[in-house]
Amino acid sequence: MAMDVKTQYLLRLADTCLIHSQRLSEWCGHAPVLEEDLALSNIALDLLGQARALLTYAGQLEGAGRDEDQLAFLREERDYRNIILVELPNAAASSSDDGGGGGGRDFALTTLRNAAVAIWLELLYERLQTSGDAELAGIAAKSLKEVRYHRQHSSDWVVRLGDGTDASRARMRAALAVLWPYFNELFAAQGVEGFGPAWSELEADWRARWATLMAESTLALPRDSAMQPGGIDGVHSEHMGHLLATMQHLQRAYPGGVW
Amino acid sequence: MAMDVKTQYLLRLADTCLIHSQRLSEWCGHAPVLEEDLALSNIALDLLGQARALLTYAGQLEGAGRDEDQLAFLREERDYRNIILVELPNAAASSSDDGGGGGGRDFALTTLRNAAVAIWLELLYERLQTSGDAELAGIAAKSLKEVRYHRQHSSDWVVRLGDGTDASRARMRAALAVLWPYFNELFAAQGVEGFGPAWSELEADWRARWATLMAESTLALPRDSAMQPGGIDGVHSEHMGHLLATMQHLQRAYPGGVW
Amino acid sequence: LAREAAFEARIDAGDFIEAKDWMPDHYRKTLVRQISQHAHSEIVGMLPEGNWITRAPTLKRKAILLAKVQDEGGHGLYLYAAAETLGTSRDEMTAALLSGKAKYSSIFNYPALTWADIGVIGWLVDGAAIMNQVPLCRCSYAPYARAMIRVCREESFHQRQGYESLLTMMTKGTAQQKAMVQDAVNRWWWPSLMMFGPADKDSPNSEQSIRWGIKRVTNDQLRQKFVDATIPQAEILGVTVPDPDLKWNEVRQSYDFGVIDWAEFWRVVGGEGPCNRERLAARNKAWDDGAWVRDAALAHARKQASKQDAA
Amino acid sequence: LAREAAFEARIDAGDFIEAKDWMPDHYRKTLVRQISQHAHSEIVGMLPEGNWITRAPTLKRKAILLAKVQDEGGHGLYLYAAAETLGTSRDEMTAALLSGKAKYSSIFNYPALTWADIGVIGWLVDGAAIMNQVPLCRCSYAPYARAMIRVCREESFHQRQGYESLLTMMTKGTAQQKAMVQDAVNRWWWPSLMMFGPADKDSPNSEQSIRWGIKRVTNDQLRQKFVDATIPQAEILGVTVPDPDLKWNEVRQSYDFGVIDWAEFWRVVGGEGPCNRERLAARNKAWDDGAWVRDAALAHARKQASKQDAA
Repeated sequence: MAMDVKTQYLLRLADTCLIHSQRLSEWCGHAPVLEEDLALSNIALDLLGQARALLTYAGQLEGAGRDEDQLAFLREERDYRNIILVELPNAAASSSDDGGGGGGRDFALTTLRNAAVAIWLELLYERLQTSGDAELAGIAAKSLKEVRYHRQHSSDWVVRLGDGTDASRARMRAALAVLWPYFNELFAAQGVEGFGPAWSELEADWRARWATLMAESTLALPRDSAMQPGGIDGVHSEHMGHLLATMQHLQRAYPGGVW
Repeated sequence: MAMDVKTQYLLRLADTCLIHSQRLSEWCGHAPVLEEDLALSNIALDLLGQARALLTYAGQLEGAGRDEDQLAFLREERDYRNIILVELPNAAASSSDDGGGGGGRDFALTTLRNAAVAIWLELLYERLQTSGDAELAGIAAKSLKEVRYHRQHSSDWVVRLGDGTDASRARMRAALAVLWPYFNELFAAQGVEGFGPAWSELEADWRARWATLMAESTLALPRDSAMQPGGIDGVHSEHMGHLLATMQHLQRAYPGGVW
Repeated sequence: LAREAAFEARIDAGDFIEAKDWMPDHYRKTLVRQISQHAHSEIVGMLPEGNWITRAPTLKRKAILLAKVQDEGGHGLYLYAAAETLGTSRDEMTAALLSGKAKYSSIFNYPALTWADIGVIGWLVDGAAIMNQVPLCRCSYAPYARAMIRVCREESFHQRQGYESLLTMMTKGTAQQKAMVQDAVNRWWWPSLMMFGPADKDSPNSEQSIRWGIKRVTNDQLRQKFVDATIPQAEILGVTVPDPDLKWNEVRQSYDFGVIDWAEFWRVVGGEGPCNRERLAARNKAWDDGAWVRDAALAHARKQASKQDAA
Repeated sequence: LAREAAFEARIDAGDFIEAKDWMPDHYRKTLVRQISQHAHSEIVGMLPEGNWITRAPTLKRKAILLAKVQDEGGHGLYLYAAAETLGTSRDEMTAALLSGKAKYSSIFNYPALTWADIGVIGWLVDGAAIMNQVPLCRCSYAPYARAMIRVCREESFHQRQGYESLLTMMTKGTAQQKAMVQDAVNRWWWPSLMMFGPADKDSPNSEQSIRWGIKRVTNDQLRQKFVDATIPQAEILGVTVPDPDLKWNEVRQSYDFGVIDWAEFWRVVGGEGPCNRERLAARNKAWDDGAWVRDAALAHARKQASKQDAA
């Protein structure tokens, strides 16, 4: 599908927020402490709000009359443009998995991913708030406030768990090893002149902040990976299909339904 | 939906085979030893074959022109009539779960369930092979040979794991506690004169055989449960929706597709 | 005894009791039991609805449901805090829930099977909860009364959202959706009526609680009030309730309704409902899986504290 | 040295070597490496396809896929058994797989993303595997050759089933389904060509293996044969392959085709493909999760044995 570069740029970001929110919402009711249940739901809600604004705008730019729900629920897997990082299950180590949330929940993996994505979103929204596109700039400015809180909250947890007990450090290390190769995709998308920056522009800052966070957490960085995740081009992991089967179920099963 | 009693009788059995097969197939590639991977796939295949024969016949009796696939993939959850026992995830202890198979796989639970269902199917098919309905009698006679093997194979494992190590006995005991209340539904369906027996007719034999198996496995029976699972009336567990979202996904997402 | 008389006099005068005030042991225990049960109900109640967040049919409904379940967690937090003012800790209360010793509302032992259940839970279950809880906003124990004011305000909002979502399906939806709503009403109607507890004649704690101003209206009175308020709403919605005996009684200016299946009620209260075991297992799993996180947070806090001491 | 000469003479005469026969150490090692890699490939290959069993679109397709994946497990079994005749145990081979020391076919480090991938894996991946394996039915080591005869027969069946399922979608399916098939072909074409291994000039083990009759045809020869056999099938199917340089060469009576992305090939072989880590993690998890089962089976067998001894 030949897609306008702006629409594609938006979808990469919108879908990343959407799918990240979807995975986070699987925690609802299952977190280690009640306060964290509320915090994770809150982050999921913010990301969902960002996804809605971005999808709605992407639909307008696309000009095919698709609203946020048609984009969120009625595309084929290959048309979702999120980074693979956010579609990975909340716990690692199963090839086939679950869209419903029971596939295990690893708070170490979740926390690390939250921090990685929040730092990245903060850097991206900082730049996008001065986008030449006023609508996108507006969404970014509003979202920036939210992701700053996410970054702070999840970074605090990364430090707590990295520099907590031996057991927690071991879990964080294992989770970091799983996620590390997928971080490569945070810097993979091309920019659109006057609209949004190439993600590669974020890389130096992101890596510096991540290194600082890891140092504070007493976690060593894994060696660099050459893996090239292809989510932003619609080539996902095998987890995505399960996630979508769950997420899309009602829209697919009740065509023409009004909810 | 007012349903012919014979169709309903068939669907209760057909859906039980279908959903049992679906759960077993989640093991494919993940079993504790390769031989058992083959055995579980084999049981899943046999049950799938039984489900297909029974669904096809149910569709004919129903007379609404539905074939096995329309019945298997395009009903709403409330119209599936399987017992809840077989829709429970392969590992316990999560309210929301997974249709894709990553929700954990507990070989203790799987083995106990396989044995319980196989003993029950053997008793049921023994009676159904003399059904006044020739088609049903034929399906039962063919299926009986298969489930005898399933019963033997899974009973052997139940004994091995019950009377294996302390760890394996503990796992079996925990799994039995989870499954036990759901066994009640094995005896819940009404009979249809000249077609198939009330399931309550199987209860005494089933309980006797189960008690023998438990004794051989050095596993104590839990105390009786008053739980009344409602799967045969279409009131399922919260797991069923996730299972169906996965199972139905392609049929729902590609209406009119030919596979 | 003088203190007890003074306490009773304050209650009779309609005074509110604060945490620092003296109170009889039985009053304290009754409140801890009731408030912690209520908190547990909010927490367990997150499960059936939380189970649908990943499958919500539109992004708007997903956001509404996520926010609602989050609110329930928030209610749990205030209520645990209110109970803590009575000298019990959240950890103690949690342990009682996880061991099965403490109760929570039996309604959450029923499964949420379709999307329409989410709307019906909002309409009927939250509706019944509000009916139970509004009188508690005038409860004699002030911290509980204050928590309940906030809880009730948010629950009313949830109830309206639930009703609105059903109305959308019933007025704009497909025939399949309408059938889904009716089916959900059929399954939730009687369990909702059971939420008011046993009939007054079988309710052992009610009398003392009413005298102390912990409880203000009887189970049967509340149940009747709920039926009377709900049936007109069902009519607007275009659904029926599964009760052949339901009939408007001109004399009482109230609905007569059928007999509750008390055997089912006691079976579910007794632990043999469709989801009792799974709810408790899910809570235990979340708690057990989270142990390493809580341990690490504690260990880290200690490290920080000792660094500050050293500085 | 006399034994070595005699062995070489038997090979040259086209004799088959049996397990009990003397063989050079290097011959044994080469075979163990190759057979166990092949066995591991069958086992790891169960994962991408197994992942689709729960989502197969019809019951017939579900049964076919389940049987196919089961066959792959069966192939793993015969092949492990064939390797065991060379004096290595299945546990040793499994340990080598799980630690990442042993290799398996790199093709299984690509994800199976849509249902069409299942058909395409059957058509192209099994097709390439057969092309690789048919010559092994004449391998000088008889137990391996016998295993391969059975494997090849079953794989041919799988390949036809895969092709038939694609043909169904392409001839009777919707436009969406056809696009799904083309997309799957686009993603699997080049990885399938990579299945024949590095170009002959970069393939260090080939020469010795060919001399010993373990390998009978070179990588590049097989790759060419595969392309020549497959393109006409693609035409019948109505799909194109994603290679602008593909062209029939009248002189060679064979297809010219574009240059393989060897950087990708080596990246995936080196562990950085899309699924390398997940495949190994899934196998390790299955093995670790199953430890208690294997322990219990062993303990039970011991108990039974000691009871028999006592009797």
